[in-house]
This record gives sequence, structure tokens and C-alpha cells, in this order.
Amino acid sequence: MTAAEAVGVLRFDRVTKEYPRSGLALHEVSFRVAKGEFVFLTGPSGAGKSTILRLAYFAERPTSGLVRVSGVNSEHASRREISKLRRRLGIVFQDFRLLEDRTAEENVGFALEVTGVPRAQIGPKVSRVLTQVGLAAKATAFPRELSGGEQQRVAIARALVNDPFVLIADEPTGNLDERATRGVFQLLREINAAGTAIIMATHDLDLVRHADYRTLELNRGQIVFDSAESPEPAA
Amino acid sequence: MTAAEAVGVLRFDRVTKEYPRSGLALHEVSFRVAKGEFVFLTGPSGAGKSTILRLAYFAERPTSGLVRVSGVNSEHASRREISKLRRRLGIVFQDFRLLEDRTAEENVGFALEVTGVPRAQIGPKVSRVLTQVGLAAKATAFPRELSGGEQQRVAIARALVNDPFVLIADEPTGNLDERATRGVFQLLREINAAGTAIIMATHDLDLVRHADYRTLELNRGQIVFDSAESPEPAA
Amino acid sequence: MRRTVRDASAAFTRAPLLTALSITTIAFSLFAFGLFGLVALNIRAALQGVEERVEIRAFVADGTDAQSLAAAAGDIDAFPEVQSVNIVTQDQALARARTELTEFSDVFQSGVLPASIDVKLKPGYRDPATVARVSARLKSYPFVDDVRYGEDWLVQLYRLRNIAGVAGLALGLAFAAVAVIIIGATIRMAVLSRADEISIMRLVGATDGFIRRPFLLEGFAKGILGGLLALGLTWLGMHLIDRYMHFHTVFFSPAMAAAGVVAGALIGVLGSSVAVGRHLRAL
Amino acid sequence: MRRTVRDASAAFTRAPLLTALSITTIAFSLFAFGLFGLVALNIRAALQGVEERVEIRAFVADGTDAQSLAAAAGDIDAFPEVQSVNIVTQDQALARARTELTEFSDVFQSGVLPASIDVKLKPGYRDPATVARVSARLKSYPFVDDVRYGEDWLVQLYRLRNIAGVAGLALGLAFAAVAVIIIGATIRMAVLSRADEISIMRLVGATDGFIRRPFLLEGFAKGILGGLLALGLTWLGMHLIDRYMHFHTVFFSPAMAAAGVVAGALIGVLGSSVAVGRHLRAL
Ligand SMILES: Nc1ncnc2c1ncn2[C@@H]1O[C@H](COP(=O)(O)OP(=O)(O)OP(=O)(O)O)[C@@H](O)[C@H]1O
Ligand SMILES: Nc1ncnc2c1ncn2[C@@H]1O[C@H](COP(=O)(O)OP(=O)(O)OP(=O)(O)O)[C@@H](O)[C@H]1O
Ligand SMILES: [Mg+2]
Ligand SMILES: [Mg+2]
Repeated sequence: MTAAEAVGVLRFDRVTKEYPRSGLALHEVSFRVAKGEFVFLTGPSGAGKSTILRLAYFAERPTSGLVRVSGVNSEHASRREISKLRRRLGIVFQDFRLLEDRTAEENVGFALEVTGVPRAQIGPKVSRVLTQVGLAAKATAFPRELSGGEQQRVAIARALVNDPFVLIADEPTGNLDERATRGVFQLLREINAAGTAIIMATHDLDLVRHADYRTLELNRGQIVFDSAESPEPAA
Repeated sequence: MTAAEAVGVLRFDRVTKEYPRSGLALHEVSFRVAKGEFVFLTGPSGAGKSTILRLAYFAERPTSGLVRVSGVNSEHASRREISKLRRRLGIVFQDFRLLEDRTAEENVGFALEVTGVPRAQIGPKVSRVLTQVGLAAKATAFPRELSGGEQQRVAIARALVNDPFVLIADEPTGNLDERATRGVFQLLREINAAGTAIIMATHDLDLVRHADYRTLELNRGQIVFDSAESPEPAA
Repeated sequence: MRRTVRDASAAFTRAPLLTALSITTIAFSLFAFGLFGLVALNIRAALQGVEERVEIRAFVADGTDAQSLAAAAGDIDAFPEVQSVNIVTQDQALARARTELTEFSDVFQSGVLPASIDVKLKPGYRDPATVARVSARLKSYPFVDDVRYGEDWLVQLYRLRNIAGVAGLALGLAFAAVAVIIIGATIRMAVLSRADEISIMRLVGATDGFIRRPFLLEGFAKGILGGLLALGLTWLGMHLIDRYMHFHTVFFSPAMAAAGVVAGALIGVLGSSVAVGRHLRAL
Repeated sequence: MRRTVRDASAAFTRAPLLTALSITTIAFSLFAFGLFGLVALNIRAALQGVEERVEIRAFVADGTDAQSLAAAAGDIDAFPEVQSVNIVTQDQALARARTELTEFSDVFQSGVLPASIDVKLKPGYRDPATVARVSARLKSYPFVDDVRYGEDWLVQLYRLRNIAGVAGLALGLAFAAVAVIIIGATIRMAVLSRADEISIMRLVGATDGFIRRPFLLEGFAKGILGGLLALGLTWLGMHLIDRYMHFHTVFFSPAMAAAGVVAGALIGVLGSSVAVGRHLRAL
């Protein structure tokens, strides 16, 4: 396990994912993400970005190959191990996945309740992170009372609130305007600077070009470009 | 009614929308969209873009002011008139709103069934429009088997399939990569060229800048810029 | 129409659990109702059997001549309330007592029983008041010593019948009320579980009628199935009782059975209609 | 714990319809079950009353002296099956016949009834076989002419009791089976209606236990409420019958009532546990 951490917090080894009706979503994908690294995942719609991320938080298991996240292994991981791992991850889902019958702050606080954080500490943490994403004013609104971008920011806040060691974000700025995108991205940079590894699927190539982080480009379920291997940037 | 159509297919007169818990979403918004016009709606997250569109297809009624779409008036419209109007509109929702238990082609075909199109004509129409958005291969997939961008394209196909006279699209490219975005936008241009008015909320300013269509910019529920009034473009 | 049928049947495969629940609930309610109905029906049948034995017995003084007895019997037979009249001689009375009261048969060797005129009343005239009236008229014959008709017993019988009727109705209504609540909630849930679908339908321009139709058909089908299931269950229950209790029971007539199934269909359609209507108005 | 309680109670306000449905269903099932139980209980009580009257009557030859009668009575009293022995003289027999058979009271003026030794058996010895055995022993006394105990009647009584037991059990089980199906479906739907919530919980790292707990508490609360409601309904039903039928009925003992409520709670907890477990394993 310590050896695994030395080589990367997240590691895919020849991972293939096949869906019953639609065939290969990923084909022999291998890569690793080092501790504290920031990785962009790009590629056309349907390339397999979300599939990689779902495998990374064990919402799915690979058809073949091995996924390892912080010592948890896709071949042997128990339900309990997966639950424990997820408490240390921050996940932003492409479709937000907010609880419809809880307010914005309850949705964010929920990620802390699950990990057993004492009630007294939850309130301040939630306020802080909602302020960071610019949603302090909407704390008591329910998801249906929020605009698309506001919902997305609640989802980001929830992923950040438990100080994850890896942040997995699936198009976290898809519903945000340029300014909000810059704000959220700035926040992710700060978190990354503090040591959190970030793996972020995005189709905002402007962001990718300007940020100059490592980029993995997917196409039809295969990695077609990895900026860590060929040093010239995509643009 | 003919007079109304002469002045615009869609018209907002001092429209205010107030939500019980979050206050004013729109404040005295007035504008009109002429027959066959293409209008971008931009502005930061929470500015009121989706609210304007929801008012335009009568999913909500204004708190004060008047919305008129093709002679249907927000003050007097009956449920039946609204249903009839919607059959002539094409709507792309920000959150897609696909029927989970129908395949992509069934979702698209459904918009035709509602209008009473004979069964024999539905199949070919659906195939054509799914091909246009590049999803012919995924026709029999259920929404949960589609990637975010694929779901969005199904939503676009459904809006286009009944040859609407106005297309209302809420961030139709939020989940698409650059190439797919260009493809969809090209499709919208063609449809617009054939006479369909289009009103499209987007935060993709690149698109807005390059397309040189009329742009309405919203901020905090008010129109702060209308390129039809001040001729210089936003960029 | 084709869409309506297809959508309605799709509901069965798409939400098998909710469908099964709706059908079972309707069946269960109608079954409980049916059992109560059958019990009431059988009590009525049983009471009718007992009622047929309502008889007025006018004991005749010793030595009354047969001719005047026969004349009186003729008169009595002409009363509008009377079904049949039967003259029982002293010998016949003794023989009857011996067979009816076996435990005491030894006793009657030495005893002498009076002769009597036994009167049966027509159905509909067997209530305590009529029986008392006819008895009084019988008593007016000079040779009649005494008139017996088991007053207490008759009154009890009528009370039992009234009570059975009231209790059955009350319990049946209570069951029906609970059943309606459950069925209503089930259907409302079926609608709510498809709230998204309904709102999407409206957004792409479906009219209320278009949305409502498959729900109504679905409710109708569920109701019919529930009704048939209830009928089957009730029949099975009755059959088992018949078989293991060697107790002949009366089942519903075909018309009543059909009415039960139609009731199921009505519950289904009405419930769906109300639930969908309420939901649509709220949109 | 606080979260568990808060979440469980939130379920009541967030899905009032489903909650009401679950509670009503549990209550309805237990109520139907309770009614059948009460009917069985009351039939048993009624049969016990009848059974107490099981009596063997040994008719004694005319002229048997009182002393040998008393001696025999002493012997018989010592039989292990016998509860009490009673000597009835000829005069007493006549008096009793007059009161018991009022319709024929005129008759007995001239009749003479035999004296008898009347034997009552202990509870548990009132079955047809024991009664026949004791009768045979009584018959062996030289001065006993005849022994009567209403064979047919006794056999019928026992048959009725067995039948009532079997029929009650069968119907009760049928009701219970249907009830379990309905309750199971209701709980499963409660879980399905929160499937999104559960999957989101799992995705943010909640363990199965953490997810399961509020559901179990919710099921427990619903079960208890359903049980209490059923108890109240049953009591009300009984009370109404008591009142309008002037027919004294036996109600459940406090222990049985408590058992019913506990059964409700168990149904609730088990149902929830199974439904959530199945759902979690499928994730
Ligand atoms: N549950 C599933 N069942 C079947 N096919 C699936 C399933 N999930 C994804 N797919 C298919 O796998 C492929 C990859 O999907 P994925 O969601 O990873 O794409 P993506 O790169 O995230 O695309 P986007 O940018 O549009 O979100 C797609 O073609 C999709 O249709
Ligand atoms: N149903 C509602 N109840 C209460 N408030 C609402 C409701 N819908 C929208 N709002 C509020 O109205 C404002 C405008 O929302 P709207 O969805 O129009 O924004 P938008 O411009 O579409 O933003 P985005 O780009 O994030 O989608 C937001 O502040 C939102 O919180
Ligand atoms: Mg994706
Ligand atoms: Mg919006």
C-alpha cells in the first residue's frame, strides 16, 4: 500500500469497460495520477471520460484490468472499503446528483454527516464552502429553486467540503458562465496547491489551454494523447 | 393576432417574475423576437436566462407584465391553447428532461406522437433528426446508457423533430465538446435559415462572438445589453 | 388508441411492483367485502330456512269433533296470510313428540298429547306482528284451548336477522372505506411515480386528454383484474368451507359476481381519473 | 442516532402519502386478522359454554333404593374423569322436564319420568370417546336402565369446533399472505421512491448500516402505528357489535393485544430490512 502510494494515488492498468448493449466504452486504458497532481481529461462526447471517473470512484467495476485508488483495488474492494474511500474523495457528478428534498446547505452538510463529523462543526464548514463557490445567499434554497449553474456550484461545494485527498470532477463548469468558471477554477487551483490531486473531465478547451496542466485526451475509449508523455501542449 | 405576428413571434412586455423565497428573478423585462430571428441570451449564472425561456413556453406565468408567443397571451391562455402552442415550439431543456424508460428514438418520436403524426411518418423523421445530431448509432439506447453529451443531443433532436416555428434552447451545448458544439450550431443555423426563429441561452461566449447574431445580455433579472439597439458587438 | 393501449400495457411491465400492488389491493378489498357479503347472504339463506318453520299451533280441546276441525281448517286456509293448514290428531301428536324428543321417548308411553291445527304462514307474513294477529284469530275459535308459536324464539330470530344485517353493513362499510383509502393512495402513487413523465408530456404539447387516457385504461384493466382475482379468491374460500365444513353454502349469482367485477373496474377508472385530474390541475 | 430519528421522521412528512399507505395497510391487515382472531376466540368461548353442559344421564330402574344410588354416586365421583355427580329423583325429573320443555308442560301432568344419576365430566374429558367410555361403565350398574348423553349432538359439537378452528386458520393465513404481499410491496416502493437518495448516499461514502438505520426505524414506527390503529379498529368493531347486538363478546387479553402491536412492529422492521437489504445488494 505504501508502495502503491509512492507510484500514484490513482492508477489504471489496462482497464477495459464493456457495456452489454453498446460495446466497448474503454479499451485497455492505462495511466496514473501522482499525489497532488492536476489532470484534465478531454475528448469528444461519448469518448469515455465519465466512464473513467465512474471507475475511479468504484461506481462501476472494470470488465478487465485493474483500478487502484489509494490502495483500494477494484478486484478485491469490499463495500465497506469503498464507502470509506469515497469519504476521502470529493466527487462532482456531471448531472449534479443533489438530494431534491434537502436545501443547498443540507446537501453539502450531508457529505459530512456521512463521515460522522460532529454536528457543531458541520455548520461553519458548510457556510465557508458555500461562500467559496459564491452561493452563500442561496444556502436555504432547494435544488428546484436554483438555476442550472447554481446547482452545479452546490455539487462542487459538496465535493470540497470534506477536504478530499483526490477531487474527481465531471465537467464541473458545464453550466457556468466564463466568470463563474474562472472563479471555480481558481478555487480548484488553490485546493490543488494545498496538496489535493484533481482529475477533471472537461470540454472547455480554453480552460485547458490556458491552465497548462497535464492533459489526457480520450477518443473512442482510448487515450490518444497524454501531455505528460509528449511535452508540446495541445493547442 | 395577425398584427401581433407582424411585430414578432415572441414578445415580452415589462415582464416581472418573483419567486416566493428568492425574490425577483426578472424585473420589467421587455423585448421582442421577430419571425425567423436568431437571438442569443447571455449572462451570468442565476441572471434569469432559464426563467425567460420558461416564461416563453408558459411553464410559468409572469408575476406582472405580458408574454405573448404567436398570439398566445400569458394573461388569457387556456391549458389547451398552451398545449397547442407547445406542439409548434421546439424546446431544449437545460436538464434535458428525457423519459428514462424510453429509448433515444422513442423519446424523440414521442414529441411527434403527441401532435398526432401518423405512425408511419414518425420512424423516418426520427431517424433523420438523430442522424443530424450524430446519434444514429445510439437510437435504441436508454438515457442512462448515454453520456452527458449524447443525452443533450437527444434533447436537441426531440426539439427539432416537429419542425418548430420557434426553437427555444437552454444551453444546448453545455455538455458538448467543441466539435459537437460546432456541429449542433451549424444545424441550428440551417434551421434558422429555413425560417425558424431561435432563442438560445448560452454561456459559450466564443460561440456568441463568432456568430454575430443578436445578443441579449441579462444581469440580475434585467436586460443590460441588446446588440440590436447598440450596433457594436459584445467582444 | 393504439398508443393508449401500448402505454397502458407498458405501465404493467415498467412498474410491475406498483401494478401488482394496485391489483392486489383492489382484489383484497373486494375479497374482504365479498366474504362479508357471502356471510350475510348465507345468514339470510339460513334464516330463511328457519323462518320456513315458523308455525302456529292451536291446541284443540279434547273431544272436538273432526268435522268442525275440518271446517275451521278450511276457514283458516282462506286467511290471506296463511300458506297451509294441517290437522294433527292426538295419535299423530304423540308420534311426532316421540321422534322429536327422543331423549324423553319413554315418557310419552303414558302421556296423552292434545290434537292441534298447525298453520304455516306465507313468506312475508312471518314477522312477529302478523303471527300474533293470526294467533289471536285462531284463539277466537271456541274449541281452541291454547295457541303456541314460540313468541320469544320468533322475536329473537327477527332481532338476529336485523342485527346481522346492520353489523354486516357497518363492517362492510368500514372495510370499504379503508379499501378506498388504500386504493386511492395506490393510484395517486402510480401517478406521482410518473409525475416526471407527465410534466415532460405536457411540455412537449400533450393535451390533458392525451395524458389521461392511458391512465384510465390502466386503472380499468387493474380494476377488472382485481375484481376477477377477488371473485376467484372468494369462490375458493367458499369452496374450501363447503368442502371441509360439509356445510352447504350459497354463492353469488352470476349477476352479483359480474357486479363485483364491474365495481372493481369502476374503482380503478374513478380512482385513476381523480388522481390524474388532481395532478394535472396542480401543474 | 439523532440523525436516524430526524431522517426517519422526515420520511413521514416528506412522503405523507406513502407513509399513510404503509400504516393503513399494516393496520388493515392486522385488523382483518384481528377480526378473524376475535371470531375464533368467541366461537371457542361459546363452545366452552356449551361443552360445560356435556352431561351423562344414567336412567335408573323404578324402585331402586336411595342407599344403593348414593353408594353408586360415591363410586362414580371417584372416577378420574368425573367432575360432579348428581342424583335426580322422579319428582325432580318431572319438575325439570316441565321447566325445560314448556311447550309440552301440559303433557307431563299424567306422565312419570324415571330417576337418574347425572354425571358431569371434568374439562378435557368432554370428548366423545371419553364420554362413551364413562357411559359404558355407568351402564354396568345393574339398576341402570339406560344411559343417555346425546351422542349425535356431542359429535356435532366437536366437529363444529374442529371445523371452526381449521376454517379460521385457513382464512386467517390467506389474509395474512395477502397482507404480507401488500406490506412488502409498500415498503419496497418506499425504498424505490428513495432509490436516488440511497444511491447518492452511497456515492458520498455512507455505509450500508448508515443508510439502513433510518429505514428500519421508519419501518418500526410505521409498524407500531399500524398495530395500534388495528387494535383500535378491532376494539371499536367489537364494541359496536357488543352494543348493537347485545351479545357479550370476549376481547383480546392485554398480552394478546400487545403481541398484535409487536407483530406490527416486526412486520415493519423486517419488511424494511428485507427491502433495503435487497436494494443495497443490487447497487
Ligand atoms: N450504463 C451504460 N450502458 C451502456 N452504455 C453506456 C453506459 N454508460 C455509458 N455508455 C456508453 O459509453 C460511452 C462513453 O460514455 P461516457 O459517459 O464515458 O462519455 P463521456 O466521455 O463522458 O461523454 P460526454 O462528454 O458526452 O459526457 C458512450 O458511448 C455511452 O453511450
Ligand atoms: N422555482 C424557483 N423558485 C425560486 N427561485 C428560483 C426558481 N427558479 C429560479 N429561481 C431563481 O431565479 C434566479 C434566476 O434563475 P435562472 O434559472 O433563470 O438562471 P439562469 O440565468 O438560467 O442561470 P444558469 O446559467 O445558472 O442556468 C436564480 O437566482 C434562481 O435561484
Ligand atoms: Mg460524461
Ligand atoms: Mg439556466
